[in-house]
Amino acid sequence: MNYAISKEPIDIQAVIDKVIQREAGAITTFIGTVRELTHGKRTLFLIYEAYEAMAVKKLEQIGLEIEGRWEGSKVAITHRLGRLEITDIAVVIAVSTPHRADAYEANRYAIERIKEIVPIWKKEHWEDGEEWMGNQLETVAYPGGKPEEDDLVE
Amino acid sequence: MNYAISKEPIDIQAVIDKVIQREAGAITTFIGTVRELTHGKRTLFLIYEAYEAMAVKKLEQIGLEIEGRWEGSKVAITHRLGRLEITDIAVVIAVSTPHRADAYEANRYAIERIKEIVPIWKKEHWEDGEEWMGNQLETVAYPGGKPEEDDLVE
Amino acid sequence: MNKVLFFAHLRDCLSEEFLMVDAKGKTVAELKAEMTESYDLPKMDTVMTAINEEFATNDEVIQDGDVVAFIPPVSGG
Amino acid sequence: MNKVLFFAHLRDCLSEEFLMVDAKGKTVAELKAEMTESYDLPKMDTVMTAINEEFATNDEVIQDGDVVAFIPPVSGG
Repeated sequence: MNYAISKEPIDIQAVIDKVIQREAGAITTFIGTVRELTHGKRTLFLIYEAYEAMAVKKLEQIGLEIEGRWEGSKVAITHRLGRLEITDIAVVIAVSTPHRADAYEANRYAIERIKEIVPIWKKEHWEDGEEWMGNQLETVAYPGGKPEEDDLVE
Repeated sequence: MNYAISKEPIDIQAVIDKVIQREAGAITTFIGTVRELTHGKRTLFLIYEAYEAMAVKKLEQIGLEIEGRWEGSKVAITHRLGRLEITDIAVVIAVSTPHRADAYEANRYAIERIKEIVPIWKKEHWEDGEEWMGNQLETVAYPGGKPEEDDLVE
Repeated sequence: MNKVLFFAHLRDCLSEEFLMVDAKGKTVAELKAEMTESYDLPKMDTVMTAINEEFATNDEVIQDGDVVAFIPPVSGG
Repeated sequence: MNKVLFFAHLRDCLSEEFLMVDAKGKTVAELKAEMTESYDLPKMDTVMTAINEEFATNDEVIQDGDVVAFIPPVSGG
């Protein structure tokens, strides 16, 4: 299966292997990792949670959108769930295409769509609190200033 | 060393490992692979040759250009030499950055610069002949039509 | 009967992963309004709804047996 | 003396990877013109030159011991 949700660490090479094809001249991968600092605020760790069955369906949908839009492209995506430490890998997207410009564009499209339509949520844990990102609740005040969603969702 | 020329197959994970950093939220990789068909013409295999010492220096230069231009970026590049079969990996570029847009742009910059300034040459072998690509010699006629350089150099 | 699923901050508010509800014949908007009031759910105007794992519009009518899910703004990737 | 390196199609034309030449005091353009004529090298107008592993301009003067390389249009990646 080219689209997966994983509770174990993601094997990058295994995701790449799914998109190898004789017609491809280029493979791009996007590897989303847990960053320690955002606007000077220190993340301790993250928890990812998903509506798993629907998330896999939506990843598949994104792959179909790409294969329809970029001719000859092949896509594989794996997203991690559970607790992730700094530098751990949250998502791996691999896209192969005949020509390299498409491989970059299609890959970028995939990550932007994931952030729009795939039911996966991230809870950030800081020294002074925790919050589900993307929830826009503003129900919890963080003395250090609450990071903006746009800056965090990568 | 983050910049290398290799006569052995490239270990993608090893190149990625060189750019892992706590400040990074995104890692992109570009993997250039040997494509079988270009404008319907069938490639059998490729030979890559380099001016090795200078090639490593120029890869380093590209890395420095990127690290100067995209703040917080880290770069690693390995290019393969010798005989490569269809789907074999010719080059792996890994770039990590705090934010994802930069990781795509900086990576794309690296491959374009490699095609401009790094002294590495590719000899294409087809069923009906062979040619150093990029040489613009037009000294050898190919009945099937000679592929354009722009379409091949990926 | 209908299984209604909650995620992220909604799950934390409810302290439940799902509820069993009879939502047959109700629109998505009606069920959402009822739930918001009954359980004092915050910022439901930013929450999308899925029926049987596909996004649904506010005027879609829920059938018996449909699995409904409330989807807060996502933050994967 | 100077080592002069050839690559790709130039290496094939010469059947040599390098030549030892006394190019001291000559400009890059002068050496290139001499080589082109002596060995009947094709399309040298598209070929760049490096001195000691750095690209050099046509008017740069070669010193004794410099390693010169003729760099056909590259095709890596």
